[in-house]
Amino acid sequence: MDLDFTAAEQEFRAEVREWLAGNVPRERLPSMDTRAGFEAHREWERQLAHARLSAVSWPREYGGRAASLIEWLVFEEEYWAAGAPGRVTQNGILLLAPTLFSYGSAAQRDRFLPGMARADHIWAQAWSEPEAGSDLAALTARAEPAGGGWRLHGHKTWSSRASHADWGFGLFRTGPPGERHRGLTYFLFPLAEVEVRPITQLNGAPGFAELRFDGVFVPGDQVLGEPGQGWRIAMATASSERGLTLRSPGRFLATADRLLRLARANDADPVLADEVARAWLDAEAYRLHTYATARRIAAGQEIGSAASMGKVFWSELDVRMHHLALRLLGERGPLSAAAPDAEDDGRWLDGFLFSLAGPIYAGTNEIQRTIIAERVLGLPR
Amino acid sequence: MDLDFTAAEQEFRAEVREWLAGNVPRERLPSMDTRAGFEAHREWERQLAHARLSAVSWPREYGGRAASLIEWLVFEEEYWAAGAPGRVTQNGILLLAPTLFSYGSAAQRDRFLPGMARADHIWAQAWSEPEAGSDLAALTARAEPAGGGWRLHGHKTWSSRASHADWGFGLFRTGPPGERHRGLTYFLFPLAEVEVRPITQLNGAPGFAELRFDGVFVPGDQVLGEPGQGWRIAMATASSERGLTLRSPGRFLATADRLLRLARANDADPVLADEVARAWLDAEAYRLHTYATARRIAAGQEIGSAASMGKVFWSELDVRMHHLALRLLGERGPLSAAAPDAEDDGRWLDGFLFSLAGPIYAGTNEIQRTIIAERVLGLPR
Amino acid sequence: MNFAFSDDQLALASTVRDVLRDHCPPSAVRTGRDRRPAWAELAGIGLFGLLVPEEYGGLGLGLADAVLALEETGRAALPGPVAETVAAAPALLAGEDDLLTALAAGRTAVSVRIGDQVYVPDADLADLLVLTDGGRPYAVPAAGALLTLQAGVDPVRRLYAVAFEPRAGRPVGGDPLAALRRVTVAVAAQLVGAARHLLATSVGHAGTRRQFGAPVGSFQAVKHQLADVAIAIEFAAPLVYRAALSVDADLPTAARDVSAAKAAAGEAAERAARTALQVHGAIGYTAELDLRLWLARVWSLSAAYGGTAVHRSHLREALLASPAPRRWP
Amino acid sequence: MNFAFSDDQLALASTVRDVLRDHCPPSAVRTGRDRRPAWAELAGIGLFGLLVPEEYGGLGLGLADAVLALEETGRAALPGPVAETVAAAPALLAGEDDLLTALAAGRTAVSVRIGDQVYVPDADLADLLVLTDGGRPYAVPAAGALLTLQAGVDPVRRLYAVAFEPRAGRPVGGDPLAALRRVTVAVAAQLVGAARHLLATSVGHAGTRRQFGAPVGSFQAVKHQLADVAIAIEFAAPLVYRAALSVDADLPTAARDVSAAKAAAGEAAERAARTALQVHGAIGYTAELDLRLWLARVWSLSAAYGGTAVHRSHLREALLASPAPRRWP
Repeated sequence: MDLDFTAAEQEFRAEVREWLAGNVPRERLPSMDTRAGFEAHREWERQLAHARLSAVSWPREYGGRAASLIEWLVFEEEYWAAGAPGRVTQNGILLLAPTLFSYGSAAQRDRFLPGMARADHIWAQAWSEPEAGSDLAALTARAEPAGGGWRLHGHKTWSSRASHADWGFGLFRTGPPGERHRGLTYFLFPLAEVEVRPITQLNGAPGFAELRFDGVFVPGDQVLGEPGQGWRIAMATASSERGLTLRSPGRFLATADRLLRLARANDADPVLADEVARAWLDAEAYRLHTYATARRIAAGQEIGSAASMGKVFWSELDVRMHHLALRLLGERGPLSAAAPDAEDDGRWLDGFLFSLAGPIYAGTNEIQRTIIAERVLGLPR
Repeated sequence: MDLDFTAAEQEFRAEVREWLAGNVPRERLPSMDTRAGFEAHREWERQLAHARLSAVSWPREYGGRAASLIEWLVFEEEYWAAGAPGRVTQNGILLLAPTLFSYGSAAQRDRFLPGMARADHIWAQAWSEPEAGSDLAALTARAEPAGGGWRLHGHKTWSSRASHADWGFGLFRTGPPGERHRGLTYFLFPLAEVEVRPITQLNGAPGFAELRFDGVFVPGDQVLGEPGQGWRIAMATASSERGLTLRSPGRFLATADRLLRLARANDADPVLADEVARAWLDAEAYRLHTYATARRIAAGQEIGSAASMGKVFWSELDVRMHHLALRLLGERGPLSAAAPDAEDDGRWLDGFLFSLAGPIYAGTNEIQRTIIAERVLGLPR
Repeated sequence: MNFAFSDDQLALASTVRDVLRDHCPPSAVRTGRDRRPAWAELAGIGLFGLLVPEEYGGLGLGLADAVLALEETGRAALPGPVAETVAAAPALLAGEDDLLTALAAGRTAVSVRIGDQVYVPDADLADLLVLTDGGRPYAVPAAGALLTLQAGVDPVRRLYAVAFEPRAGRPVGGDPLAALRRVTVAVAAQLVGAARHLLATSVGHAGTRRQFGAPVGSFQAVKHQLADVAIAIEFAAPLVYRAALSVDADLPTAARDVSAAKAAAGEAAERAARTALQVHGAIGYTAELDLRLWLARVWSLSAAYGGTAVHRSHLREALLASPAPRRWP
Repeated sequence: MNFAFSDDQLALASTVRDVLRDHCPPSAVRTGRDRRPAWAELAGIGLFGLLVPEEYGGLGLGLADAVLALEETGRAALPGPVAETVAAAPALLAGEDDLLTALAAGRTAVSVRIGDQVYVPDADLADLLVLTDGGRPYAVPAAGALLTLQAGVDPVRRLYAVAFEPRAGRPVGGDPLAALRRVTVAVAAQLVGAARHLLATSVGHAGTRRQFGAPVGSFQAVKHQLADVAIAIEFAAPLVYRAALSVDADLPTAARDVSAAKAAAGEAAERAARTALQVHGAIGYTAELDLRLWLARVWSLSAAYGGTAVHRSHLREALLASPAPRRWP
């Protein structure tokens, strides 16, 4: 057991740090929920891709550099510590790509991965439906066979990035209705022909969208895996979503460092300071835990349902850190980016609102706790 | 709305305070879980009864002074603030007596109440069974008809005070087995013929006992209410148990005051001091809430399931206060009465262990939260 | 000892609730703030004159008489500087006959900057601002002050930085400390009201929204979270009601009672907000539902007139400073 | 970067676990403390010489090599001053050839009083006491000290006040600070082990105990409480393992890492204890079950070598003192 980085890992860290120091935009980019901001983020991703830093863990042929999991974690630490922009490519690179690597055909990988790494194609996920939020097996949107392909019908919601993205991925029912997790198929589709209606959030930003499908045609080679196998494939994605790749510790370490600086600057009351110190250490615990998990994955072990523990831990830590920041800011806590007096361009408030979704998406924390109890601890259903 | 005590209430408080100042034993009595301690507590209760202070809310004819609910709360505040001994008569006076007033015959009241008030007869409750802890409807101990009365068979447990008490009360099945809450009957029985086995707790004290009934004869006039009505009657007791009378605020106010003094004496870290202040105020909130509830009862309103909120609140507050005390004491926290260095004769540790049972007995807090959700908020079963 | 509201106090709250149901539905909160919905009707029933002495046309009552009505304004998320006008203005304008007469008549919406506050809530909806400068209060007609919007999470309760020419202000003789205590209790009452609304809305949603073949409110984890919200509200409310009585009687415990009320109400409301969002899912803070308006109000009010941390710190100091802190009652 | 235990480290822990299963079952904890169950066998596999340099017959390993084995001693609630003998004694007795040789051979059970500690745990079971006096450590044969039992919640891990004649003690050259850090991490590891036992026992009970017609572990409220215990343990353990590495390497972050480990392990274990009792019901702390022995051990160990509050206060000061605290790794 050792916690020292290898020379190669340290070199990689130094390279990433140096590149970021020279390239991260000085000004915060406009929100990626606006068209202009979306394109500004796309430009930034192209710069990243040019340095082969947009998807470091991928094989070189698709634009990566075949980095190890540990190196990916190092990249994430440096990325967020540098204050670099949010990743507009995240749904594709972190959620879809692992599924493409596992279930996609060689032709699909060749067709979709390079454009994803270069941010030429930015992807949105389309899982939930109005009546199927946490309960994905209740999906009703359907796909009907049509000359050499399928036509999609129905209604998806909570699709992040969809307002401006190029492509989407999601499950549609190809079997009879009401069959729960059987008869679902995994589709990749361009968003151009889909009706997209942005959903405005509390901060005024359209972070999510509704998608309406009215017979959009999708050729057969845009089915991922076999028809009818969508549930199994999606669960693999959901498992990677809940696991290592959804929220790397780097993000929370960076938030914890900012929070500590805020507490110092505001001469925090000891009770708040105590909570800040605890949060900072919880971020450390999440980091250490992730290093151990990465090692187990590298050694070929399954992490399985244990990923649910990480999801509960980081999502609740994230809420706690942002809520603490608002409390430290007192009367200025609720100010948004548009306020002249807002701290740090309103990032604490934006981050707070974003953090509140953490215990909800990717399987609510109630569902995760039940998974932990039943599958990790073995309690009866 | 006003929070000022009437002249009569103030006079009553002054009388109680003065009497306690002159009579509360200076030395802590030996534990009521020992025979000698039990009898010492009985003697103390007799003194109380002599001053008509053992059951102030009862009618004068049974040894009380017909005090109002508010006056009873005032009595409790003064009693615990004076550091007076624990009430060995509690199961009778606070749990059984309200049921006797509601369901007992005049003959039963005349027979049992005066001896209860004078501590001539000290009562133990006998609800739980080894396989029916929280789930009382699963009781299996049974009573069989026998010339002019009944014979009791079976096994009860978690009977507090039973090791030394004189009488017991509890439910036995008189209908067919497996009928859940139907066919249960409420019995009053002398403990002399019951086999009592003390259960040793973590602190070495036998706070509870197991009771084994091997055909003990109980005459028909020791059935409370009608045969087969035991469940309904017991629920009325349980409701008063959960409600106002089980744990008056006076106890928690006194604990909170002791805790505050401990925090001052130990120059508490601000984080602990904050929790102490919060606990002190929670005790205040419980007190105010109880005054409002007492007013509603006096005005003839039902409090019903709202009593469950109080039970969750005080039981968790009690654990928190005692746990805080142990943390304030640091290395001395786990010391017991027998340790030369123990703070306050080990009362904090004893109180901590006792407090841990609070979220369990009288309906676990999980059950209470479900009751609140279903019966107060109206959520679906 | 009669810790229950009188029939008059209950009747006032009930009337306010009826008025708000008719004149301040969620649609009015969502889009009508600039019209100050229901203000005219509330003026009509005398809400703004409750704490103004009778000689100026007010009712000469205390905060304890108004506290349930203020709770209703929180339950409805009523727009405008209500707490400031009802609770702070009468204390700040004490002795200013003309201003009190206009206030009692319901002609003047007032917002304030007192204590350590930096921003003036809803300054754009006020007719008159009372601003302390060097500890002294000045009455400034809204037109005579320069307002800078400090946009925030709550699109309805807007905060403003306010600059004014001292010459444009009129020194007034009231008591900023008394005003601060009153408005803090008023805001605590609004937080309790908002929490009650959030709980009721969450219970309603949990009873109808189905997932995994059952209403989400039938799952124990959801039940217990909502039960905890109910408990938090149940034990915060009495602290708020007591604080109103303490402030009215100017008791030695008043400062502590006010802090206890604000901290407990703020925590109960924040818990109600977090749970409401968790029960509703992400739709809870989108424009699809009005829930977001109550969430935002809770976050805004819980930071106003001292957040929980500030009041907890006061309480800690007050309680640990004394070997045996006085209790009231 | 390889934050996983080596095969040797895992093998040692597994051996210790096997030994304890055979020689320290719950009945031995319950009634056999005075015999120091399993100590001879643990000496046989070299546990007490792990941290003793090879020149004295030890294995010359680090705390990181022993931490999982120490966790096992916590899981089994092994009686006797294990953490002190394994982790503190080698550092305190550095340079004392004869004492180290006896220690490595497993002939000497050692208990200690270092740092701010007032009591000596299991002093009656120790052969040798190392006591600091004015900051300097003295080795005192158990027979040469006056022990006063300070009875407490844990009937097995007994605390003693110890008086000794300085003349009867032999000054030793070790490092009390290094010893304190090591024993604190060792106790944190035992807390993690005890928490794992409590969780497993609670899960077992919840899976079989039936109420209301179903196993209590099928109720969501019970499931979620146990899931929270699992999460607390899962994220406390890595902090303990890191602290062992930090202390071995004497890193600048060592003091902070030790406090983080003890605080997190103590909180996880206290949560496991509370939940175990809630899941078992009142039977959980009676002599009917052995659960009480683990509950008591948790309460005893969590107060040892600095309770959570003390370590949290160190952490707060350490972290807020620096604009950008160093991280390791």
